[in-house]
Amino acid sequence: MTSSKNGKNEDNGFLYILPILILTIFVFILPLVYALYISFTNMNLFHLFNYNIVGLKNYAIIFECGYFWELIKNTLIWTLGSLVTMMSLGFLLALILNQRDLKGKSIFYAFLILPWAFPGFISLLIWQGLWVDPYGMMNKLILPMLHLPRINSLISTTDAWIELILTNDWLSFPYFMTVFYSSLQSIPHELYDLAELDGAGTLTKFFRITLPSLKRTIAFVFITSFVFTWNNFYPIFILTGGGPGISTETFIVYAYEEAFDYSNFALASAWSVISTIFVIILGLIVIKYTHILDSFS
Amino acid sequence: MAHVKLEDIWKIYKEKKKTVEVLRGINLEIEKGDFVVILGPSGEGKTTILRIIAGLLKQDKGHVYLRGKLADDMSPKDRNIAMVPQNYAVYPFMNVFDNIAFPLKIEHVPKEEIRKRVLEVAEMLKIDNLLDRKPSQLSGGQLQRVAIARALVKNADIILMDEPLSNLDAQVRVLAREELKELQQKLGPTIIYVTHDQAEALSLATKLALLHDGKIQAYGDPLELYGQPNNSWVASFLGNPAMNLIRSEIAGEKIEFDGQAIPLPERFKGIINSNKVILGIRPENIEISQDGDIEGVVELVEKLGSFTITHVRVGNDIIKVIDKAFIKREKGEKVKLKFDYSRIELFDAESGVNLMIKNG
Amino acid sequence: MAHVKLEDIWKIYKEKKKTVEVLRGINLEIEKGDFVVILGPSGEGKTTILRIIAGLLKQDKGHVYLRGKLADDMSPKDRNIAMVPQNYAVYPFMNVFDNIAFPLKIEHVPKEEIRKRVLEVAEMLKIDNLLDRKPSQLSGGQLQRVAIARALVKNADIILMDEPLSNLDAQVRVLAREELKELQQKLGPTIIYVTHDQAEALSLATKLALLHDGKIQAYGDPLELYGQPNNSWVASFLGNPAMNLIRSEIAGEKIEFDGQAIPLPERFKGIINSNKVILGIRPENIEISQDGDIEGVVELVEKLGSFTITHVRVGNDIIKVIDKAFIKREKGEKVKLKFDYSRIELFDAESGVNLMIKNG
Amino acid sequence: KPPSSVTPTTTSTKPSVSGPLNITNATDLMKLVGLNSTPSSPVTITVWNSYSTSENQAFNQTLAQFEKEFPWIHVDVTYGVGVGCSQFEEAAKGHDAPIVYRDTSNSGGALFCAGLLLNLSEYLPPQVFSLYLNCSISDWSIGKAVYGLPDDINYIVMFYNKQYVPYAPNTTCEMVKIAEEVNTTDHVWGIAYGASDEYGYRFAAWFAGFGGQIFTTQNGQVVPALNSTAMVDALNFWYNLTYDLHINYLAPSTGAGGAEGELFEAGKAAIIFDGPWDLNAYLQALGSNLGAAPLPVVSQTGIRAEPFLGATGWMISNPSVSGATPLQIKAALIFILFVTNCQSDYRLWCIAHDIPANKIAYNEAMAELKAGKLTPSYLNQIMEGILEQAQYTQKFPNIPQMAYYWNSFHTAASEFFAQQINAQTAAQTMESNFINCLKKNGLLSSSFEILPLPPALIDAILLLLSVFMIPEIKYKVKAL
Amino acid sequence: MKLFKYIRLAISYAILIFMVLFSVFPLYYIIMTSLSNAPNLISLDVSDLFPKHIYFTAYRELLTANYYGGSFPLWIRNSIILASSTALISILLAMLTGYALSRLNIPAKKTLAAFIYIVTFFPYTATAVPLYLMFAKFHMLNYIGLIIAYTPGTSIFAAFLAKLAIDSIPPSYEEIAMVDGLSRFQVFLRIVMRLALPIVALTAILSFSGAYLDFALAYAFLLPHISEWTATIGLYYAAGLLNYASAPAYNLFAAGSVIMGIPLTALFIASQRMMTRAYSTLAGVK
Ligand SMILES: Nc1ncnc2c1ncn2[C@@H]1O[C@H](COP(=O)(O)OP(=O)(O)OP(=O)(O)O)[C@@H](O)[C@H]1O
Ligand SMILES: Nc1ncnc2c1ncn2[C@@H]1O[C@H](COP(=O)(O)OP(=O)(O)OP(=O)(O)O)[C@@H](O)[C@H]1O
Ligand SMILES: [Mg+2]
Ligand SMILES: [Mg+2]
Repeated sequence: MTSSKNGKNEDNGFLYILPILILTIFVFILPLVYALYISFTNMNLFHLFNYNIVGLKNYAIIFECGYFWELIKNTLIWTLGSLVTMMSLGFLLALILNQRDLKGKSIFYAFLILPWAFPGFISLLIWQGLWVDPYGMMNKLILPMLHLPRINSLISTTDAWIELILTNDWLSFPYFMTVFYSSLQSIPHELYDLAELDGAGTLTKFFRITLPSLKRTIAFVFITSFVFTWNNFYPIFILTGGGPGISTETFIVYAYEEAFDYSNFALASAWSVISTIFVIILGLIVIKYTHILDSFS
Repeated sequence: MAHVKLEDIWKIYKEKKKTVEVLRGINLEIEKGDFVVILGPSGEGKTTILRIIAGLLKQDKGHVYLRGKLADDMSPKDRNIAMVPQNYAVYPFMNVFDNIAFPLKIEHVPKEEIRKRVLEVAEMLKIDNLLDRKPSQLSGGQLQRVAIARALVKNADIILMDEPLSNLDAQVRVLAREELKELQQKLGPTIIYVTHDQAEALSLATKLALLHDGKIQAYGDPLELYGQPNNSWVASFLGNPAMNLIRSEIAGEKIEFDGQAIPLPERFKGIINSNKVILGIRPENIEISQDGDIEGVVELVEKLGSFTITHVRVGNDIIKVIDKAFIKREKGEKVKLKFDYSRIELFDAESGVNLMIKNG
Repeated sequence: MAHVKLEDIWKIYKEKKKTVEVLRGINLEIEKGDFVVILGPSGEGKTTILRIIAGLLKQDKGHVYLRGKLADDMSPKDRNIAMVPQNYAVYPFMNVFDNIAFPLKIEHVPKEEIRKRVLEVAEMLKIDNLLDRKPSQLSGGQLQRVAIARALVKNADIILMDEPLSNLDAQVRVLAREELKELQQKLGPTIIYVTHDQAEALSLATKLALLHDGKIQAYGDPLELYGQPNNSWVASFLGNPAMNLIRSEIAGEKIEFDGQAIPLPERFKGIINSNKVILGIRPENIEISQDGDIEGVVELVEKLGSFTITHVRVGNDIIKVIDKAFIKREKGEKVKLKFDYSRIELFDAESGVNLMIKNG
Repeated sequence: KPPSSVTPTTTSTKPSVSGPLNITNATDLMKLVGLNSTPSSPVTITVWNSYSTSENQAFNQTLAQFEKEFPWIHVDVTYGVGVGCSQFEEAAKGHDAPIVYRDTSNSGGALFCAGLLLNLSEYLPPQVFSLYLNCSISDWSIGKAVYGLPDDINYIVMFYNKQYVPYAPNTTCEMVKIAEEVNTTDHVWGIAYGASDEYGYRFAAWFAGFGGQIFTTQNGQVVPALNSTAMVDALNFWYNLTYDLHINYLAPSTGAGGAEGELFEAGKAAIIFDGPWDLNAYLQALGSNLGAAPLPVVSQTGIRAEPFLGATGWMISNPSVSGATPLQIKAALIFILFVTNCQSDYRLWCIAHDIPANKIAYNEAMAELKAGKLTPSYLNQIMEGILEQAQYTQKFPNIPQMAYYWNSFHTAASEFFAQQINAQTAAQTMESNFINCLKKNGLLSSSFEILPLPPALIDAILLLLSVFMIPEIKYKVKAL
Repeated sequence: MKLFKYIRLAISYAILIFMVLFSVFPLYYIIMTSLSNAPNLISLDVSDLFPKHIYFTAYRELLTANYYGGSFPLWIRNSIILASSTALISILLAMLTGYALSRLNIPAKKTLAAFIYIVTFFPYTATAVPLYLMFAKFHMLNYIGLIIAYTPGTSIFAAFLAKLAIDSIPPSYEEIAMVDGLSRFQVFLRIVMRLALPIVALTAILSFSGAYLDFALAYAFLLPHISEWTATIGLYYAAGLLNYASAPAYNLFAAGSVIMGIPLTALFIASQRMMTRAYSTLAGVK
């Protein structure tokens, strides 16, 4: 990386990052501090203006309410289940597209990014319809055609997760495919040539060259997408509403309900704060072990 | 039995609309222990040849024989060949040790054995103190050694090298060249080495192959090729400065050009049947001297330290002369040139073939 | 009045924990119309100097004067300097015409005028047929011309060039060098040219500056520096193969080394006061000849086409000799070396200073 | 589209006004709010309107008329406000609430309890409230306070497809019998009811039919009463229809836009329970095959299944959140009286089939039905069925506690219908969820004490956060 | 060897075709819904996948109806203006920040980078209400406010990619332009942005579609003035999804999203080549 060394300039770059800093403070930090503050109060619909500090009460409520751990488990299933499947799917497609002797790449690619390029709010509604058992096309046509059992998210938690994660995969795989495709293209093919000469088979090449080369990419998209998925609640909201019971409910869906169904802003803030602490801890672990930010030193 | 043999290799790249015939019938026989340098301008297909030998690319026509056996259908890993690619391709995510150990790991050599062999090679190449480093912490010269170490560690008896020194500093390059040569003499593998740098080619090669127009234009002892190029392209390509090539006519016992005439050397007599020829003479075989018989005017003086190249205009031609380092000449000075007639070559004006070789 | 003047320029890079003093007091006076080449090994700070002259980097100490005026506080765009960066930096997203026209567009030169000037420069550099192409469609040599054209079109009287030929093929490089020289002679700008390639430095420079250890080690006529290096570093750096440097002792009228002795040339008499010296002699000033007085054994023969370098072991030293191209020698052969005594240099063993220059 | 013949033109069909108050002209209205003359300077009132697109056709006619009669009041209308009050709350918190707002009575109840709305009974004489159907005005009252003026009433009814259902079942036994027959002979679902996707709005009718009540009062405190045999029976009733008899399709979504409605529209389900707001969709799909009737009597108990009677209506924000001047409040009062008067309400009925909450408009509508004036003629019978249901409704509990009912119910019910818990457990869970929610929100005395938060702890939390974010501090902390 | 190749390609094409069907099927469904007049998402038969009648009523209604001062074409226009401005500003911010991180001296760079990065981890549920209140206080419940609220998230994400991309651009491109007479900022605008085009394209797409499709924030900010609505709000309203007192008109909703999808899809396809290069600096050789 000599370029960054030689290119470094004495100019004070502070001016250049000032805009983003100001906006970050305005759009993230201040609301956050405010949210943190609210979480120590009893602000809700009935104390919209005359609320008081209630200390850690909201946090106590959260830990005593009994479904804290259930929600953590659900959030992890949702986040990791979605991420692992959509990253693998994206990766697989990227690998397929990256084959040198494959024809018609750009046409396939153009079709495959469509789910990403289409307004997601209607796609979700359509998916809701597709999953209806036994009338939606998924259960009427596709699954029987593939000799797979039908899926009904109303009566089975497992089915509900499958439905949620598959739908989320549909929405997101194009992004991962794009990311991995563009990273794969930048691996010098000499690396493969040489390994092949040394006797590496397809699998060896994949595990010894492709994966290590993409380590940084994987880490970067993993962590950003981890946070995004953790905080993403529209699919759950629209498809299962968190049911059956609260078996597909996540932190954020719950926080959202607290805020917008019950107007308990204080509790909602506390949920969000706790949720965020979790993401940050997990995020920091990933950052630490993948050295993703090292290139910024 | 040739150790590596290429038989009429053709390779055509198809790109969108146009097809490029990169190799158009390559024939090459390489003996065991040879250090063969394939020299050719950029983009002529040198890398392509190496990749075909390694089996990474399939030729469109022709055959590759390795160690006497037809290798066309062997996969790269069965060919037992090592390679140093054009940009080293040192795996950026492994440290030096792992990079060198990589071929052994793939072959599932036992851990201890791997350690031993890697250390041995690393010591030989004086990189044993770098084994823990990541490639990004290495200089170009060190990277190149790692790449060579990785090729050597396999103990393959055929090693392909694709311009391994081209990224190095001039100074370092000269040193590296010498080391490489010693290494080959010590270990004795067959090396096929690709470059577009003449100095490298001449100093390294036991056999030199010149690649141009998809064909091997010449193949043989480097100094013989240098001294007696088999065609005018070879003459113009080999040597720095290159051989002076002057369109001439044979008029009886004389060679005429630019209004000058020199006697036709004895050895050409009787074998010349065309009268339009190209006269070739190397700059180091011309002297600027009072008793020269060709008159010219100094056009440009290039001082290069250990010698000076003087460009002398004779008629419409510029003739380059290698001069002593310390001679001062001015532009416009009138000089006389003295050719070393014994070192003159004549080429056919049409086909460019060396008339001596063609006919003699 | 110097056209470009550097006065005690220091530059220190701070990186994490360590600081690197790259330039440690550079002084340089360049006259109008000079073609100054700054020659130095890689990483010695050549690019840094150019960037300081251009104003892209601020020196930590010292002053830059341009055209007689202090320029320390001028921004790059006010210095009216043109530059050819190390990697050309031809904008990949513009075609050749737009690339060349770019500096003029920035100055809001009228459209017509731009066209005229670009065409003029392009014709001069023989790239007028490439004006529509994108840089990705150009060869290295063509790219370099575009970069030079872009520098010339501004009509700046100071042009900085950072290893502009280093990416080119050997053949092309030699041609480009000649063209560049002609161009400078024709247009007459002051050129400051940075390279680590000696041949380039010697053939181009009207003044040569040698950079090492953050200082200008020598500055002057290239051939004078070559012939009579002012210290042993310069001697060891300049020339390819470099000057042979042999630790010797002065014993009365003799210079002794490796059990051999040669007479101390007349001109050194009286000015030598230490008795440990370093004897320097260039390979081209040694002959292998029966009437030589130094005995050695051939260690290695490097055949380079137009000449051959023979490495001869004498005692513990290896002495390189430039030999005729066609002489065949075997490793292990016993030879005798004949030095050209008039071309011997002696350096102080401690300081490395040329004793002749120091004392004479 | 509603039949064109009933689309009124503002001049022709003007229902005659009778009653204790006469507020048909502008001066009367102004007097009513204490204005004796037209104010000298014009005022602007901001209005958030949550009407659907078809209701807005009626509203805009009303608005045009209003602006003509009160040229000094400029109405700044925000269309497309969603019902459910979160939007309003945010705006209120930012002191940027609209002066006039339209929402459901239960949203309004919560807002009123939160002190964000005006108590209209302090501004208007009591006779005004008798202009509206009693049931609708009681939806808009808490104790003596009235916090909004209703413009329609709503509840769910039974829709059926005459192609499969020969007569409207009057009891659940009949309903089951019909459904079974439909199932076996026509091979379509007897009933489509998305019980597990329910938040308890529809289910409340069945709960009541089994004798249940959502709240009871204990020691003067309102407490949930979901954990009852009525709930167990009601749940099991639907479970039985779904899983044992297989005559109910457990739909994943409700209403005309959900699976329920779509199956019904497609002729794949014979009976559904839905509100008149979806009438147009069903009319369009089934035409004369559509039938509507009140929910049946629960055979086990002999009690009718009684849906919530809800009312949407207009309310006025407390000036503290809207910043309204007294004059603006007066203008706002005039505005909400005007848009809920008989003419405006009747217009909503004509154009969007909203059931009027205004007595006169309601009576007019009834008279029209009786006379069979609607075209196409089968619409008369449908509307009659719908209006008949009004007799069998329960009051919508508009107390703040109600807000916590929905999710508590839904969570347990969806688990129950997923066959993950039995009815008893479901009833218990509902109730305990409900109680927990109430406690968390301070609507029930709770065990959660106010935990003191010493300033040092706040510091510690902030430090902890910063330690995670700023490595430098981490080192400093380590050094300490 | 050959056989293996054919098997590999066959499997590849099979997977690709399957995935294309998987991708396209729901979209086909949407388009079909938009062309029906009795919207039905669920109870279709397989034969209905190929409709016998096609109705343009939904499109006609959307494109011609006037909603009390708003209309769908107007809202689309608003959306495009809003989303383009957001994209422009996001690009500028992302590149500025990436440039500064890569090229310029910033004290505590790594800490700062990590900090602004981690800040974006906070969920919308935590910031929505405070954000609304703050913007209400500053009277910025308008396009400017929306743009300000939209930009930082994408920009910070993209700044990281931009940083890596700029690292891999030789600085001499900038230097030569400075010598030729541009100021550093001009160089940034004219040279750096152009050289980092793949990242610019990616940022543009992410921020454009983010702003273009957002409902929650836009609804909170723009609700009062129907003529200022974005297409998403308008569509929810026109299709009756905001109000339970009407059955949703899915055909309108589908038609609207098809219309909205056209510019978006065009943008994606147009920058396809750029996007497939945007992440390359993350991979492989450091
Ligand atoms: N996959 C390919 N498709 C099309 N053309 C190709 C391909 N690979 C190489 N070529 C073309 O074939 C020619 C020979 O390429 P090759 O890499 O073998 O040249 P080279 O002699 O190694 O050049 P260099 O000295 O620059 O490394 C070049 O003109 C190149 O553009
Ligand atoms: N921004 C920087 N920060 C720290 N060190 C630097 C920086 N720029 C250059 N250096 C170091 O300063 C030294 C001189 O760099 P410079 O680029 O001037 O060398 P050079 O002589 O041009 O080398 P080359 O021949 O490789 O181009 C090098 O060791 C380099 O690593
Ligand atoms: Mg090559
Ligand atoms: Mg440099």
